[in-house]
Amino acid sequence: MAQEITLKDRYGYMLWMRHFELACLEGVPTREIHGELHTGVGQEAISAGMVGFLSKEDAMCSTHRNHMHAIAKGVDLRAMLAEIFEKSTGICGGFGGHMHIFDPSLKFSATGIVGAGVPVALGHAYAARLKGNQAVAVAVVGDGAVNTGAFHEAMNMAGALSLPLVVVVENNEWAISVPFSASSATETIAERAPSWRAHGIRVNGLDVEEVANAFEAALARARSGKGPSIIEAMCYRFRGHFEGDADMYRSKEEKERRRSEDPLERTKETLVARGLATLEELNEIEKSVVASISEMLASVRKDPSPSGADATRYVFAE
Amino acid sequence: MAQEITLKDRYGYMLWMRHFELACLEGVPTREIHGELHTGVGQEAISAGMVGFLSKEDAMCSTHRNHMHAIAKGVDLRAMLAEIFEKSTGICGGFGGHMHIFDPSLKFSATGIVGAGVPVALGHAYAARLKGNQAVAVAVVGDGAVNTGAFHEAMNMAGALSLPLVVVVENNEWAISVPFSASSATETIAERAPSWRAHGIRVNGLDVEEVANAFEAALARARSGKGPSIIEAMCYRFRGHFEGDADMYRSKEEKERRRSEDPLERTKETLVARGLATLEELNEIEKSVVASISEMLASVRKDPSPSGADATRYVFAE
Amino acid sequence: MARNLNLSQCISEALHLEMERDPQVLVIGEDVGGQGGVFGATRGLQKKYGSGRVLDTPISESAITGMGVGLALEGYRPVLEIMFVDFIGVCLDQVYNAIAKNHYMSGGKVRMPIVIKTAGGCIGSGAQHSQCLWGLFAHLPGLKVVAPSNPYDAKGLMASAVESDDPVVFIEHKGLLLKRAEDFTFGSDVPAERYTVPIGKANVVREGSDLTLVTLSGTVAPSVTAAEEALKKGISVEVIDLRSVVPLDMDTVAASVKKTGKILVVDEDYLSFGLSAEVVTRLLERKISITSVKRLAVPDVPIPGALSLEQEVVPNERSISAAIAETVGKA
Amino acid sequence: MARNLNLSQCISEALHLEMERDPQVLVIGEDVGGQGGVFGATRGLQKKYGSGRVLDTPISESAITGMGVGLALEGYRPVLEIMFVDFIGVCLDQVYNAIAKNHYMSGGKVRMPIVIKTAGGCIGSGAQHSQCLWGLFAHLPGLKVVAPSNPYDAKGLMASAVESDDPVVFIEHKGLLLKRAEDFTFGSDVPAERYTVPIGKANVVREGSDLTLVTLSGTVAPSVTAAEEALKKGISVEVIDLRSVVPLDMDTVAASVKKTGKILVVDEDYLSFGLSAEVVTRLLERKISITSVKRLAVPDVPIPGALSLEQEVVPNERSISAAIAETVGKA
Ligand SMILES: Cc1ncc(C[n+]2csc(CCOP(=O)(O)OP(=O)(O)O)c2C)c(N)n1
Ligand SMILES: Cc1ncc(C[n+]2csc(CCOP(=O)(O)OP(=O)(O)O)c2C)c(N)n1
Ligand SMILES: [Mg+2]
Ligand SMILES: [Mg+2]
Repeated sequence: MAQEITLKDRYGYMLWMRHFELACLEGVPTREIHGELHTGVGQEAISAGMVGFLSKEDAMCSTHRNHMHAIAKGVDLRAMLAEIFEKSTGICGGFGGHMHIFDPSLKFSATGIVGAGVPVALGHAYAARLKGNQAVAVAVVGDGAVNTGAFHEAMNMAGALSLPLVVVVENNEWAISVPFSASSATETIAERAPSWRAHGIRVNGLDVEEVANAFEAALARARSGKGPSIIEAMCYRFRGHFEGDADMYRSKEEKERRRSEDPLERTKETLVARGLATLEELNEIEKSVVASISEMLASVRKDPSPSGADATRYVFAE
Repeated sequence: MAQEITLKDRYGYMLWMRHFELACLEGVPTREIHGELHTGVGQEAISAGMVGFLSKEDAMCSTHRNHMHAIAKGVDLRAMLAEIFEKSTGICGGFGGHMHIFDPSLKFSATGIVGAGVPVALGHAYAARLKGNQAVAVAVVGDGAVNTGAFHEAMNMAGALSLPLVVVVENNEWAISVPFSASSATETIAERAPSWRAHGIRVNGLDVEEVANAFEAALARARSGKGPSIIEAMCYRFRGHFEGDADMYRSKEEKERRRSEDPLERTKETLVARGLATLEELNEIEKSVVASISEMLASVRKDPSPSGADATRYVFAE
Repeated sequence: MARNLNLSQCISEALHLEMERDPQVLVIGEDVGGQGGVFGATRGLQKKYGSGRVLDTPISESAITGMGVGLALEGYRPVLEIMFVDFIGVCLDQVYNAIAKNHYMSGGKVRMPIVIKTAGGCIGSGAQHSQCLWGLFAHLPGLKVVAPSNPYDAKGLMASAVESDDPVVFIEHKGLLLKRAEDFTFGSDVPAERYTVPIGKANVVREGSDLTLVTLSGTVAPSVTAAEEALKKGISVEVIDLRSVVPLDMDTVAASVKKTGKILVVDEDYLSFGLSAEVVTRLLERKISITSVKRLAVPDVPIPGALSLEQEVVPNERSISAAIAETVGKA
Repeated sequence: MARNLNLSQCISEALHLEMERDPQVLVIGEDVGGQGGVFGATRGLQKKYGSGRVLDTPISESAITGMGVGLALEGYRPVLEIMFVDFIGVCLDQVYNAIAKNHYMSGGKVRMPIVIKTAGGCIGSGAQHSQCLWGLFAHLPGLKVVAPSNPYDAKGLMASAVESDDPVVFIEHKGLLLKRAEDFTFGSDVPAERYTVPIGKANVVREGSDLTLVTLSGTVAPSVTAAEEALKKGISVEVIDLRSVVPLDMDTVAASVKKTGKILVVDEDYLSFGLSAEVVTRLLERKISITSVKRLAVPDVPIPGALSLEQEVVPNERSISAAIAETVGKA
């Protein structure tokens, strides 16, 4: 499957991801989105690097910062955008909100509790073992999640049972205001992997190809029964932790410097440098993505809000 | 301090520990102890190896199987025995029970929740940092506790802050009926230490000198600001998980073989072989320990039960 | 054919039947496999259904409950054992933030047919090994909360719990788990075949006209005994075994209180902010007239270690008898 | 001198004063140091008292709460921040099995002067970021549970919490934390000096004669507004701000209901097995005659994501007004 995804394709996905997030931002000042919003702007290369390797049978468990992971897994963009904009047409009918994207048909789910997705992924990985199929469970987490108890418990069991679990850690070096370096006993996350009998690798999370290669290798390892992997993808969150975050804990200098290393620009340059596309061509692609998303947003905005009368449904199945 | 403790002294402590546990056993069939009882019979060399290195300023956080750890820390035997026998003269007035031995004057505490003592020890270790003194916090846990989230969270913080925390893991190869080998991703616990920037060592927990040496080194490391250590002491629990445990999960053959490796016998033989004591001398010591404990038990048995009228005290301090 | 079975046998029998009936049923937890549970309530399952479907885990309750979520998302029906309910504090997050809410948060898209099987109640062992905590689970929306009082109910309620599409917290009282079959005065004649006892339907264990005594789990038997004693003093006590805290069968309770006018709730869980106040308040909301109300529960103290203290705070036959007398004004 | 301060300023001011007064006071949690708290409620503390006493931690709530226990055993008075109360499920064990019980289990030997400082309440963000959960803590013995409704109380109650020898769960409503000083209609005139507001004493925010409305935290202000509206319709509502769930000031509530005969509990926490039933039942136990009773709370559903759904289940001015009318029989 992976062979079909070219670097240009990945760039296209990155554009969709970036502009999807930018569309979400529009809902904040208008209060169409009335709660917290966490976007992944700047971290696109990691999700785009995961595109194309996973089937419907593979699971993905994500976080509070989940939109781009969902796009990588193939979740319907419009239904997700509608959920984020609190519409009854949302993928969860508006019951979830942006931190709770569920798509059971794709085995995609998310949680707002840091670290809590990893044990859920463990369950998917164990299901693959029970079913005896080739499925893999992917958990995507931030660097902060590695220090939670849930992470350790799940990784240990995955290691002990040699389960097909791949954990992608988006190490953006910050957990809200607390720097990774101050909260981790080790300098890297990858080096911790052996303590869970996992394979660990640190990659440049701005380099979509490096991510794709590591992800492909980890999946192969998992599918062949060799057990869990941790991919630590270094990156930087371009915006505040959530929209509205004053983000005073990161220096202006740091933010400017790191934002200048834009994974989209980087990929674009590579494509042009390798002669795989012209700048004009890529700009055209971007224009069309922008147009599509803006159309989608306009359409979503016309959707109805969920009916208050339904608010007490779905507590119990019966 | 440590220099003053001879091997013969340690053997004496092992005798106290063994016979203390045997005294506790007497309370089970009589229902003087009406709840669960977990003894450490067979694991004496680990606790005896810790004797003599800790001051009042050093803390110790223990588990459901805590009696021998408390003896190592210097907790008053009679008050502890009285607590276990549910007497008002108990160290907690009978409010705690055998899993909840508290001696604040020695900074000794215990918990019945597996893994939960390690974060408490972290707090003591952080107190040492704040006070700028040389104190160390010791957490004693079983092999099963290493797989809890609490263990990971506490170890990571200890490593990140380079705190004076020494974790002694009594690896008796079983967590109730689940073998260590089936529940740990790694073959040893010691090898996991680097993932928490800790020093890790596996020792023969039947060899009191090996334990003492490792413990001394770990304390020195901690006191000099070099951060946490994990001492994995291999041992075997001679009795069921608790009194009443049918213990069918361990084969008769295994139990017999492992029980034949008695740390007390081993130490006795060493003492005699090295000419540090005669067999007669050691038997005399044992006799006097047995007599003292039996006297203590007889006396404790005469103590009153706590008064029911007090049962609603101590919920709040004010 | 009915046999004399104890509670743990009934639980394991129910699980055997469910695992046989439905290959999606799994049992996961500490000591559930090789040992068959520390109370024997999962005995024989691993031998019969293999270590894949009956998994012994490390002491990692967050992993156990979290993997239950993933397995439910995969179409399985996991029975997750938390050895003692006291330990739920290390993994409550997965229970109330995921298992209880995923159905709702997904707008009905996913189901969480999970049983949290656990042991509660006091048999000695102090503050961290003696709690009931059903009031805690009941406060959190999305969880059904079941606590059987006898072998017959245990088997039938467990069958219902496993076949339910909703998460069920299933609390087995340790005292009942250790009670011999012949010591049960009711509910130990247990059919061999599968049957269900519906979740949410209370059981009038003993009819009476002067006082409604509402209880469940370990305090049903002493309540019945106390009711028998009370009758000797001319007090006729109706004893209702709730069987579940969520749903709470207020129809049965209300019908009884309509008759007796007096309510006594006997609860081995903590007194305040729990079951007893909820029962009383719902009666009031139904405008049932009550002439006397009393709650007997653990008086908002941790369970002490020593027996002499424990007996003072955990409801037992003696304190139930006293409470009955008080409620009818004959103390 | 009284200044116009908002809630987060008051909390941080209280912590400044406590840290100055008592060198044993520590503040530990995620983002409490460098950032001064995600709501600014610990602003300036680390700069003033250093990163030893004001510690930014990894996302490790079990470590945070557990180390609080160890620090309390060392004589410190740790203020532990759990960013949102919703996250308590990952570390409830240390809170209820150690912090709440160590004093009791040690027979009074050790004290746990710990504040669990956390943010609760709904401001959007769905089922895992909008809960109150004071009913959960209140069910567990050994914890005091405080939730202020205005800046003045927040400052004084935090001072009391820190100086208390008992563990206190201190729940700051997110809506109040984000409210501007000038938008508070009461309690925003705050003295600069240290003062305490005692824990366990309710506040009659508004006197009235027809109906007793009992509430706390974020629903006090809308209750007062609804009471003002009700007066226009000739309904005189007494509004009581409980300030704390444990202890529950039933003297104040009972005195009021004696006068009005009608009780409405407004609770942003889940309806069942929580605060509202406890208040009602304790009134009954005190034999206060009640002619009308109503509970308005989150109707045992998770908090939904979309605003249109959320408004349906979280008490607000509109639903409080309707409940007032219903309780006095004018719906
Ligand atoms: C258990 C838990 N603790 C705290 C929080 C609050 N919180 C939400 S996101 C976050 C930081 C997460 O950092 P990281 O894992 O690095 O992910 P990032 O936001 O950087 O993508 C925190 C502390 C939470 N949601 N869950
Ligand atoms: C969090 C938690 N889970 C489960 C238990 C039940 N339990 C008590 S002791 C024990 C086994 C502990 O094994 P280990 O840590 O190896 O100590 P050992 O008993 O072998 O000394 C278990 C599962 C508990 N007390 N706490
Ligand atoms: Mg991060
Ligand atoms: Mg062990």
